[in-house]
Amino acid sequence: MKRIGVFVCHCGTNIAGTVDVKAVAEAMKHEPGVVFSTDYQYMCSQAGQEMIKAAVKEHRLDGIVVCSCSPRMHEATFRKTAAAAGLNSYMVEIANIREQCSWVHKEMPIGTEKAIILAKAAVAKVSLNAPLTPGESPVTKRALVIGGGIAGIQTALDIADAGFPVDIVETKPTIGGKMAQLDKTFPTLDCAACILTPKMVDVAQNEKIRIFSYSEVTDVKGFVGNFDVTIKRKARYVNETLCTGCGACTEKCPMKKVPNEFNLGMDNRHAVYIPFAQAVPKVATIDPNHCLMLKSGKCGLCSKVCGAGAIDYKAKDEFLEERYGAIVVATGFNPISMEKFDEFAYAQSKDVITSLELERLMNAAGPTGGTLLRPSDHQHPHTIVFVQCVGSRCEACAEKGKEYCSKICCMYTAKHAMLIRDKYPDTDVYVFYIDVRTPGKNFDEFYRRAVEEYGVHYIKGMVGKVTPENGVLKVQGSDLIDNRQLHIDADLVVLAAAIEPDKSARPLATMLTASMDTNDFFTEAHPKLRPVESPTAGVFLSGTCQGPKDIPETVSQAGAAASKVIGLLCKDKLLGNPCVAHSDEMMCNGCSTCEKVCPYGAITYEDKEFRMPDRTTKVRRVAKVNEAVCQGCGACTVACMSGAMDLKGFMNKQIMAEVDAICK
Amino acid sequence: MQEVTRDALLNKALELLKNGTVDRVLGYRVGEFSYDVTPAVFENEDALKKDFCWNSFCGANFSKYLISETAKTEKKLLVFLKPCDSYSFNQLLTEHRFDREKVYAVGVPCGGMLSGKDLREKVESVSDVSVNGDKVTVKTLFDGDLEFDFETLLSDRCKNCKSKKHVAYDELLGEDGEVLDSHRFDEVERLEQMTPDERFAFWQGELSRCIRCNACRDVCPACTCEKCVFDNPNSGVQNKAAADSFEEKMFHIIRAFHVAGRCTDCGECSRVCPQHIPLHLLNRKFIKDINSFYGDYQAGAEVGSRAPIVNYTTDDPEPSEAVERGHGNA
Amino acid sequence: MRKISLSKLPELFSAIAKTSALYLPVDTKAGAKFEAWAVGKTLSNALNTVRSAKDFFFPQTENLMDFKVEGKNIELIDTRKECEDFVLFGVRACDVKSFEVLDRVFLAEPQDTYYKNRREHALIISTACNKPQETCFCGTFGIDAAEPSGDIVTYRTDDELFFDAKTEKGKKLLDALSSITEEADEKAVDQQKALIRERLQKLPLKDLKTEGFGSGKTAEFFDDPQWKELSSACLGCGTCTFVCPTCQCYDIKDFDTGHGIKRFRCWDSCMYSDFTKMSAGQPRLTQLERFRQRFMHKLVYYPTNNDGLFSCVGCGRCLAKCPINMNIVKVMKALGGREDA
Amino acid sequence: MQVNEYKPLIVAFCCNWCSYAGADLAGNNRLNYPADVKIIRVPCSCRVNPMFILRAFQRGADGVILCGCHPGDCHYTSGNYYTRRRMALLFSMLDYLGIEKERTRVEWVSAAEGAKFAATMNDFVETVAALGENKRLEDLRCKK
Repeated sequence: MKRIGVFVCHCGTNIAGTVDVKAVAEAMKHEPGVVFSTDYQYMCSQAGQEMIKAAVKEHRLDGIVVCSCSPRMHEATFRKTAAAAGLNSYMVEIANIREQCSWVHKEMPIGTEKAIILAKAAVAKVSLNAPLTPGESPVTKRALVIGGGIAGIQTALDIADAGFPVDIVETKPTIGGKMAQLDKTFPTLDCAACILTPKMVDVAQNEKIRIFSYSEVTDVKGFVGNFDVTIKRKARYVNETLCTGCGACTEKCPMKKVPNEFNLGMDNRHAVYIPFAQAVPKVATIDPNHCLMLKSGKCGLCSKVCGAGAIDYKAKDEFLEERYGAIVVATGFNPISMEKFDEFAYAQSKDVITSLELERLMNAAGPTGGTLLRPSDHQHPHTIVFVQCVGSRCEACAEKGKEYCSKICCMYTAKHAMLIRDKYPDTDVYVFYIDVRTPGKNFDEFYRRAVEEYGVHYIKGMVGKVTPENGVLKVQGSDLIDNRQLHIDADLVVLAAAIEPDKSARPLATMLTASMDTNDFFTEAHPKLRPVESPTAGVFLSGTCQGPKDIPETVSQAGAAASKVIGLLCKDKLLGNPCVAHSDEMMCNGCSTCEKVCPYGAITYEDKEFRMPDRTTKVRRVAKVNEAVCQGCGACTVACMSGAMDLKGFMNKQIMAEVDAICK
Repeated sequence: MQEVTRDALLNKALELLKNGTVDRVLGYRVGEFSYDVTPAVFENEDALKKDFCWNSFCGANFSKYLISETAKTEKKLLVFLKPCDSYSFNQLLTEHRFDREKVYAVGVPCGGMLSGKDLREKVESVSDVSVNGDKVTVKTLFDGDLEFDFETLLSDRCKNCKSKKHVAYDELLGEDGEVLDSHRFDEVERLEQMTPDERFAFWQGELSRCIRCNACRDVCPACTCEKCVFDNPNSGVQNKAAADSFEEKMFHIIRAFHVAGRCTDCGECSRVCPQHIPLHLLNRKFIKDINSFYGDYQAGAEVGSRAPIVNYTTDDPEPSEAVERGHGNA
Repeated sequence: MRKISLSKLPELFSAIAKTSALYLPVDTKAGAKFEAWAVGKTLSNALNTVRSAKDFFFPQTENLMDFKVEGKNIELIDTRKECEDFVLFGVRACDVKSFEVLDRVFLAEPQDTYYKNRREHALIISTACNKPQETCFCGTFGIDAAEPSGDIVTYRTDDELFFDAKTEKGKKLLDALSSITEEADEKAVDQQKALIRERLQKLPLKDLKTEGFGSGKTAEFFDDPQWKELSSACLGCGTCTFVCPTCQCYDIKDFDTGHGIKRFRCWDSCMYSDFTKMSAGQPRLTQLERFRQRFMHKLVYYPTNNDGLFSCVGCGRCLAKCPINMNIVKVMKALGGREDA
Repeated sequence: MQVNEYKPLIVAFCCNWCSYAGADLAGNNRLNYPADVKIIRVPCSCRVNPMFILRAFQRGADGVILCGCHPGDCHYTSGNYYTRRRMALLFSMLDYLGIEKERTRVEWVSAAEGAKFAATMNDFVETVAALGENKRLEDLRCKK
């Protein structure tokens, strides 16, 4: 039997005004296990805490019930008090007789009766409390950033700046991501490359940062502080350390007609290529799908011209295994496919393009050298129609579009319209929109400038159909404000395609046991309070993998994620929440049901040999909870049929004892 | 009537023993009477030839033996599976309850099973039963021979057979059947149509007969816990007998809840209940609700499927709404 | 000897029920069951009830006493009440015999007062078995289904019910019923007995013998290798023990009601893994041992301690209800009951 | 006020992060609800085992309510989604057994919804009080 002390707080008159605290203390004296019961004006005060400490010593208490305000208020306080008195801090239970009793009930007899019942429930629970110790686990002081766009770059730089090594894994041959493909950025209209490429160089030169470009994460094991990650380094057929990035190979390569993905297929590259001039790492990559040597063994020109001897046709995929304390997901986005949007004739006409394609057409390093020319005939377009929300906010078209707002399109469309009107004042620019959303610093001003100073025609309404006809795009749309149908003969139609998470995100989420929403955006640990953490401890979110964002938002989230990572890596050891699930392996069936409901992937299974009652041995599959990963929700405890899974601090028995005490 | 004969099964078993595919055979052993067959493991040819049995009374499932026998030895076990057994077989695999590598499964078509228990309640002093096509001849000690249509003697669980199709086997004897469009929810619906008072009276009456013999639990392919919460003194709900009618309800509600999403609707619980409690109607209620709230789901249809009770979507019905729908009001 | 026309049975039951509570087998959708008689209830024609008649003397759960704990004081509350007289009608020879088996356990010193109380207030009216079932083997244990014991024995012909009082208690009741019954000669009863005996000879289990079993045979059977095969299919449920008229094991438990403790007993089954579990663990660790225990108890241990009386009465309930059809007959045959015939 | 007014006993399981905080907020704002409601704190509504609910009824509760974060707002991301499925099935089963469906409820109450908490409890107590004593899931041994 435990030796329990009960401490009833008056909280001035907050409690004592509606609850006869002396009666509560008196009533508790008769509860089984209670050896001491008293009341005091302010239990949380220094004097009150000293009183508890003294009582623990004097009455050799091994359990404490404090009848006071909400445990959300002072549970931590009294746990510290208990610890100071030499008790395990988890041998404390709080009966909430203020917020849930004295403050909500008016009459003294009623309040007192309820307070006694709540105190009895707390006594019943503490009788079954066991000392709990938070688990400790070491922290590997190295972070992994998955994705080398602006989000990943910023996160990596910030982490490295704090002195921790960081690895970036990027599937493409270069880091830079989508931002590297942009021409100018809103609302300041500075050149994307001018602000991005110095950062890329910083990354390349930072001794703490390793870049694994042209690589993928293929497996993740472990948990916060100690993730074991397998990274696949795809065969590049060019030795990264030897290659100087001189570009001689790319010039000599006879395979010249490979669609250039950096320019979204609007021009060509060679089979051996460097994606763009400022690529980091600046090394060539051989595209095995087009290289003659790799396909048929006949060519080898690039090897011959390479002064550094970096070409290696026999290269194989390599697998690296690395351990990290934290992982940041920065897998970014892609515009959705326009193939299914027949009404806009994207597949039929070269002159119907996406906004990202327009970025390349306007970029000095793009296929047209920065002159805006129609892809079909390389003529200047004189009438341009922008269509907003293509596939965004599209509840009715779930199979081809997205229900959510892609957030960035309103602003970049305004930017495009403005830039075109600025450079080619003879061009008519129409923008069809559902709403123009400009909530951001200087955003609305920017949009108004496009309308007011640059004379962009904004039309509220949707384009119904685009029909290519004799080199002209017949655009049919509705103007909802003037309530009329519009027919515009356009030279170029630009679609503001919805954005979606990169396809690599879903399998990655599975590997990380990080949860995703139905749109494949990563879910944050709390939508308001923990927006850059995933619910899986040690996994952080940076950039658009979590939801549509513009560059400043991405960068600030990247920094926030970095600071969370730094906070984690600063620790030598992680102290867990001791109220975690625990499986009694004698009763565990190994059925995997608990694993299915665990939001954190904290449960694994192992085959274990048991000595059976009849003295034989039997190998059984049993669940194991990783206490460093478990957050203590208890979902598994109810999923478990046999009752093998229980939650420390909220054990089945404890909760049932509370129920019993309340229902007496 | 069973389409595949005892000899066909026996020969298959002998062949697989002989060619080394298997080392032991899990099948049915003849009893004292034609209807009292017992599941048994046959270790060799002689034992098989002597006692192996396959007739229309081979209703019992092999789940518990699959778990215990495969855990005992590395030897490979042959098991004969009726279509309903194959669902339970998959469900056990989903829950990692036995090692598939140690089992060679032969699917056997099932023409529906008779129940000795039910038969003996229809006919007194049965001395022999023989099935010929769709007729059953029952010899009695004192009343001569009686003839019945096979259909009329079919056990309740088989009248509402959900599937004649095997969902698991290494080899199939005879022709496989189809998933059936059964009327298995009719009785549940009939209860749903009753007033709450009528339903309460119905279940109070049924469950009050429970003697807590645990046969339903112990035969159930889904109840495979190492230690059942109702046997575990630390669970807080352990009890050996229902000392109050509450405990009858507690046991059956919790048992049904624990097998929800895992119950393959084999009907074994009702088959073995010595007190004729229609326990399958509890499980079927969960199955029906799961189908109607979360989309059709058949436990055991495939290995590794995720039961709706350990899954969710963000727009699931609220409990209050679900209760209304559970009435068939939606 | 007295008799009554079957058409007058309701009158008979009504008359008995006037003197004391009357329980008799009635048909329910779950088979025949002893129920308190009330107007409109008719006697079942089934050979036997699903549950045995032992429930009347040894119910599945029974409160033994209450106690309250306050501070350091324990207050005991005796919840026993004197049982009212009752009549059990239609008990079969096997079940009547089972009372003898139970008596030797519960009425041996120290006597079980709960059991004794009910036993003393019961009057047993037995019925001979006109149509025994293929699962019947009471003859194996020396029970004559044509000649059951009881306070009153009844025989049923096509249209009449005959009464033969065997005890003083029985005579008294029969006397009290004399106004609605008539004097009968024994000829019809003798004919009925002959018919029953003839039928008993047709039973498939009539040759099952107990000679190999009984007192002092522990060593002979305990290590028999056949237990392994016999027990292998056993699911470890308690059906056989709970439908058995002679199984008499129970567990005593305390239930905390929140305002006191109820100490109750409930049936237990030697088939259960936690049966007689002690602080040191279970004495029988495997299902084989538990299975063996049940049959050794019926066929060897009990006779050893009770002058050779077997604690099986051959009612056949376990044959009918076992989920996997394993039962005492199969055990006896395997272990050699028949060979010793 | 009547002297012998029937007072139902209500057990409320509240998740630590939203509903328990919502109950605290109701207290902070001095929003009244009947003292018949007794709250048990659980980390998440998904910690509530159907056995706890039946246990409460056995021991004399007349109504049991589970409160958790709104769907989508669970501190543990998905706990309340499991609660929603489990309780939908359990409540439907209780109803199937003829047990009054009004005695059990799930309500989503956020930490900001002190008023909703109080209103929910007022309504639930009133509903259960109208039903009267729990007879269908009672354990006679536990009656005083």
